[in-house]
Amino acid sequence: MDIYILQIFNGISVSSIFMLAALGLAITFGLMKIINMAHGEFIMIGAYAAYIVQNFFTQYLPASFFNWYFFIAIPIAFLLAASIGWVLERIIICHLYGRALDSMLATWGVSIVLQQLARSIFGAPNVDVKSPNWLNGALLLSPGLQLPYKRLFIMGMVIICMLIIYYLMYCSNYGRKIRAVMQNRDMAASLGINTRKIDSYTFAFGSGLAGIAGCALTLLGSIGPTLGTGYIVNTFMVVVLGGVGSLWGTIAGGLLIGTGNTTLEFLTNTTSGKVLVFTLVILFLQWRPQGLFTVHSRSLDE
Amino acid sequence: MNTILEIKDLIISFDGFYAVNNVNTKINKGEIRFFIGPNGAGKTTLLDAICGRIKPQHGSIIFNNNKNVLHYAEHELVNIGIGRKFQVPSVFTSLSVYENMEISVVKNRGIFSAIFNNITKSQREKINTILELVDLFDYRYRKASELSHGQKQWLEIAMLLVQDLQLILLDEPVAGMGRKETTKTGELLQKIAAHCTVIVVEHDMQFVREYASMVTVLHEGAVLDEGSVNHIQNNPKVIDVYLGRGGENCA
Amino acid sequence: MLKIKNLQAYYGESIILKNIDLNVQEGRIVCLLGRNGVGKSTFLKSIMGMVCTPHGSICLENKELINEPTYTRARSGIGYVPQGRDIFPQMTVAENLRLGLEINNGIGKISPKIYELFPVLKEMLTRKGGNLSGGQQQQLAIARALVSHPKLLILDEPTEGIQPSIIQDIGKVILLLKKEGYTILIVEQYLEFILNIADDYYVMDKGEIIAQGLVSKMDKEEIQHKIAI
Amino acid sequence: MFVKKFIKAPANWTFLIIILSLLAAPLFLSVFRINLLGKFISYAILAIGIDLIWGYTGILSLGHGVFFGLGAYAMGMYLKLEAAHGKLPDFMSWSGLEHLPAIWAPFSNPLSLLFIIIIPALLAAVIGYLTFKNRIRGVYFSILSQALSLIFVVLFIGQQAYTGGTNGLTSFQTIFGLSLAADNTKYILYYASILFLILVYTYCRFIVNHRIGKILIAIRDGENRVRFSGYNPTIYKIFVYISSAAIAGIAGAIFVPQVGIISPAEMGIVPSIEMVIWVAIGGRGTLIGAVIGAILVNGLKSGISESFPEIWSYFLGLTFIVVVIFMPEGLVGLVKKYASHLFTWHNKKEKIIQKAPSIN
Amino acid sequence: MQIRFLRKMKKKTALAMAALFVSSAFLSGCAGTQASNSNNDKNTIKVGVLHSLSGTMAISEVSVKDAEMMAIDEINAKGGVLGKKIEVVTEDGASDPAVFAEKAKKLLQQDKVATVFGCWTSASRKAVLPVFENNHGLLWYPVQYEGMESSPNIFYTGAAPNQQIVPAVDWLLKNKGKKFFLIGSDYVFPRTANKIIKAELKAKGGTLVGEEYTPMGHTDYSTIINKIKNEKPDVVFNTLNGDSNVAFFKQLKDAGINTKDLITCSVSIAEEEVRGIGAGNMAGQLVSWNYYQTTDTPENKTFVKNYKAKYGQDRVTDDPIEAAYDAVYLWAAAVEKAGSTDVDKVKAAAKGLEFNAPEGKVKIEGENQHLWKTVRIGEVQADGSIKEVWSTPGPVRPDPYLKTYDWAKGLAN
Repeated sequence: MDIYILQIFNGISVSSIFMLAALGLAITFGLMKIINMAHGEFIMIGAYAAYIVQNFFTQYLPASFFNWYFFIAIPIAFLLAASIGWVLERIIICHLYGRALDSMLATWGVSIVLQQLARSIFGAPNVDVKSPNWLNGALLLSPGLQLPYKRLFIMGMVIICMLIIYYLMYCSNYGRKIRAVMQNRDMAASLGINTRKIDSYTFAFGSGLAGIAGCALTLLGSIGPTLGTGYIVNTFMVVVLGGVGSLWGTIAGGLLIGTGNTTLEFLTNTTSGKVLVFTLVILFLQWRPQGLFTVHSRSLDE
Repeated sequence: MNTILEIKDLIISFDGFYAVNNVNTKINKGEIRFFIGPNGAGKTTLLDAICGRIKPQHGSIIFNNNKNVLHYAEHELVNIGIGRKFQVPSVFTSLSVYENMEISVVKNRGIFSAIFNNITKSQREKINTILELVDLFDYRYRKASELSHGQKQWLEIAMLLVQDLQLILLDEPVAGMGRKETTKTGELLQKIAAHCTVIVVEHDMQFVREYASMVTVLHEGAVLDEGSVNHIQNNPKVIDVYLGRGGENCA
Repeated sequence: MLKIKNLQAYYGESIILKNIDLNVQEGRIVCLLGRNGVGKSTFLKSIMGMVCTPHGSICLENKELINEPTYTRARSGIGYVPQGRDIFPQMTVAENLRLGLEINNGIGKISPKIYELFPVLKEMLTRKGGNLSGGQQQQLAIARALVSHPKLLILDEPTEGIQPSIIQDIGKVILLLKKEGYTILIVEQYLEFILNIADDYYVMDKGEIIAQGLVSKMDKEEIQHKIAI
Repeated sequence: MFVKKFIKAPANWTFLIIILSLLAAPLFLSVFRINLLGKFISYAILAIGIDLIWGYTGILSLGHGVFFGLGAYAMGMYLKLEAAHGKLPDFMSWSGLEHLPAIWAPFSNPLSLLFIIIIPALLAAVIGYLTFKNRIRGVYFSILSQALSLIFVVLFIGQQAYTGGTNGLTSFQTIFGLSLAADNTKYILYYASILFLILVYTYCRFIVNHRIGKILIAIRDGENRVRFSGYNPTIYKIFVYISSAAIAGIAGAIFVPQVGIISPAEMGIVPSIEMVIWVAIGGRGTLIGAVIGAILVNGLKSGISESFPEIWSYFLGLTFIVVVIFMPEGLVGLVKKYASHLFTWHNKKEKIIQKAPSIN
Repeated sequence: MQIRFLRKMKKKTALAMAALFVSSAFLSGCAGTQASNSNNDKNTIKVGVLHSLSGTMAISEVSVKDAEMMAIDEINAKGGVLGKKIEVVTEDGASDPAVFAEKAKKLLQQDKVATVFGCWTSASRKAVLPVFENNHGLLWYPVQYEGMESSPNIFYTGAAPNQQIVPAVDWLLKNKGKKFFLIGSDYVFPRTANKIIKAELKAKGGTLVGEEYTPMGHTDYSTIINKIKNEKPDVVFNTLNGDSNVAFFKQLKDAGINTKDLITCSVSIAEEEVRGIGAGNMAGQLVSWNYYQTTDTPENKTFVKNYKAKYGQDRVTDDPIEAAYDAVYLWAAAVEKAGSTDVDKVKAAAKGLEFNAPEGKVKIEGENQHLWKTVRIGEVQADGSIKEVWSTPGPVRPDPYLKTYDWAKGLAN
């Protein structure tokens, strides 16, 4: 019995990781229609940010502080990824609005450069990010049923991130401006909104979310220059399956692909699980090309 | 029997909003029929339904007494004789004017014919005649993207003409045209009507007055009135919602 | 208040406006008449900086705007109600209204007067903008432009495609605004509507101003002929 | 008629020059470089196919590595069986197979080389039928095709006993009895590659010069208009997708004997995107641009990675960015523009209005 | 705006022209290098170093390249080989087998190098193997691998299965338990290794309770760990590669599995990888290799000291690094012995050649060109170092086809 409960937990946990990785994309791709192939590299930047913060703590601060480094690492990861995203938007992305397919190719170049940059700065081998002690261990429900704190923490982070995004997008001035710009750029500008500024902030925000995802992923996986490549197709599939431009879609897409992956992996094996999930997603999209949650948007259709 | 198109009990709704609500009308052969009405009255939606872009919830559209348009795929309509021009000129901008026509003139639209058959001499002559008609003959080797707005509109009309259609749907053909161009388009319409029936959605009342044989006024998805221009102009209800726009009474 | 000199405007490489001169004096309602497609909307867009304007000058209260981006123009006090209203369809009426405050950086409150002018909006605050009828959208668009108390209000065909009763309402609102000292520039092709509300008129054809004067002294027949639809 | 047309276009002249210089290349270059050039030619063939579907029809497929890989594997299976001399290929015995699997059996026959075209074409037909019929296009199609290449890579790696897993197929000895190691064979393969380049280019030129080419461009410019002109765009899209996939298969088959290996690494997402970028750099929608782009980019990649093995990825990445942003028409577009500046004295006024005035 | 647009266009074209220039310069550049690459000139001997410096495999291969460079520098500092300095041509395999093949051809045909040190993955080795055989080149391959191969043109300085996997399984069966769970990345080495292990388990009374493969770069092991928990094995034999190990061990620890209930033994994790995984996540787990940084020989002390001095105190040495280092010295010794860099002469001279490597004495087995190596099982310590817990009394004879093991009959065909 325990094994099945644990499997459900795993499914949700994997889903939460996909969601976290896809949230930033839901903004840059979903709202701005920029196919950012360098999204995975922003995840990587977030992971390295955690590494930098960790090293700072071990070198310059007393050991007792170490346990709390992660709370510093998350905002730093966000800020670092966001500022690099901002610069990128100002230099490169700004030329690519309305050229979705081109944006894909150009950001691919960006991704190559960022990977090599990471290799030059941090070296090719993986680096180690120690998780704080309070995240080690697991919530013991029964001897066979242990829910790792790290996974619970990531789930919590996803929920918090969603709430923040929801608040920002739907309850704040800033979000209103973003939505206005994305729905009707000219009209937004003639209401006094600086659309260029909104563009770059929005892209930076999306990149920053990827940074947070990267920071969280250090708890579970490796930290190296190619960290992001493993996530890129998955995250795109999450966004497309959910419906481009819909936050709910991203959640639903993440949940479907995540639980689908773990369930099929459990029933068959990892390779078949992966192949099956993607095949099913492709078939599903034949039936509903716009994804689960349809948002009427013109820019991607034609 | 000279009805070419009969619309029966047509209902189209999007998410509970009735864009077209129980429209009934008959269009006779050789007519130039205008659909007018304020924005959102359902004119373009109606055109979309006639050419198969939108599937209505209810009702039928009968072409030539026996063909229910709704049973055909969009690309099959040309074969039974219905063609459409869009509101925004949609010619193939990276092809030359002549190539645009070439694509339209061919009757066999299968892929093998497209690979192996070039157009025949008679088809070439036909293209030239029609290009002369719309004054684009001298531009035939230009890229369509280099044409002026009005010329693009004419090219699109020419592309319809060359297809030997029985019914042509035009969505705001004179929008964005100057008066001279508008007049020319109107004359063109009259020439076209000699061979086939034309349905036009238009705002420009002067244009409507000059060229319409019949006018259907749509309002909030339903037919408000139908008849000759004169008849329409004197209907107080029509004046109210459209022509007069009620300005006199303000203040 | 608004002085426009020698304005040219392009779409891509085609010239739409040739050397337009136009003045709007403070507290007056100015109307620009013209047929479909003569460049009226383009003219308003060029005031807002949405089209290419390589030549000319646009002065609002002696401040040159020609090189400013759209949002600074709006922020210097122009409230713009575009043709087709351009409501943000997926936002609620309240959100649409709040966006009007962006001209003041989103600070401030929506004065209750707005709801006095447009009582219908108050009932619909939580409805999605896209679900309103055309007339309601038009009212919302005007209200949105008014929440920031602009120095100059620009209306692009406020009567187009709108049912008569609401056109009357809008006409009343415009007159009310005039009483309060608002300066307004209206583009119309519908003569009857402006006869009762405007002070000055301009007539545009083919991207040029072909007639201008006081509405009170206007030869209605002649103008009607010029802008005949 | 066709010959006349062929001679007229400057693109074809350029192609002729490229072919002539490729033919003459063995006079100047070492066998190694010729071999390398042969690989680039296989890439050029692939790029022509991509240009047909992307440049002309506007469909961006990021899964062409799969078709390339399928063609290459078909060739590889044939070569592998030739090398095994009737025995079980080496990797199968490590993987525990005792008999030749049924899907391998036909490949002992040279006729099976037809599979190089048939398999990619069939796959393209199925996928194309589904996606195009359901009107999946633009970005959605690109992302789906990306998922496709991911699926195939995972599948090929997972079925080690049948595909050689990550190692792929390698250790070929002979092709039609000729030793692959011999210089002469390399020259023969090189010239065969050029022959196929000519064939594929001519095929695609034939397509784009005929009415179908115009219909493809029309689909790119306005699919709806095409539909209302009475054409069924789905069929045309499927056709061009199949053509492009078959061409990719041929390219893969040419690649294998010259490089000596095909592994899943050649069919993944990364190579698939790179293929598209060759076309972008050369100039899409020109065919000749695809040839130039593929040869130039790969030449650069080899050249720079030899000279600066540690930092060549920077060059690669930056080139992609610069080309996509600043030269959307690619090198060919650039040359065209300069050529028109040099050779024509068109007055500015001649440039006719591009966009419509606003519809008031 | 229009004017601005035109100005922009000019800038764009200027930029594009610059790009063109650069590219043509490079093209001519590589044609130029080709001309000068006639052969080893009088005072130097050219050797190739071929590893992935970019792509996913760069993680492991860069430090192996570093070790080779260090050995070459050391030899050059002592006067080189045959009185000539060694000149290195470095190439990037870019983690792509086809690129490896291309670069191998380039090194052999274009640069005419005397030998090549390189490769890591089986895929890259398999890709270059025909190139070396056809061009009669010489490759020194420094990584443990799945065996079943013995090319006359390759020297294998890493462990064959019987010098790593077979003794490890034997030891685990005796000391840790009979129930085995096999987990590996989905590629040739794990699949072949597991085939050997399964045969060995069958012969020696072990039981197999599970076997799982994950795609390269897989990052979520929760489901597999769940399966492991369910099967309750004594030993998880781990042949995962690269990044996946990090995810596996981090998640294994979180799942509340400790080394008392279940021990893992890994054959692809050395000190370098332990750093990436985090020593804390792996403390107490077992690994099997021929060399550790802690291996107690005088040669190793200087080797570790020099390596750290050259590349930084935070760097570590490990088995493949050491094997790569050995390879250069072995080649140099063979060349000195042969008095020539000719491949056949070097091969002949290499037969039976002995070398006091950091791992202790190694010897080239003439029959299959593998090394005699000492097998060591180690336990990962909390500080990231690996403590030897068991070792063979002396170097073990390499047996890539496992011909000397009865239970392995039929494995190699």
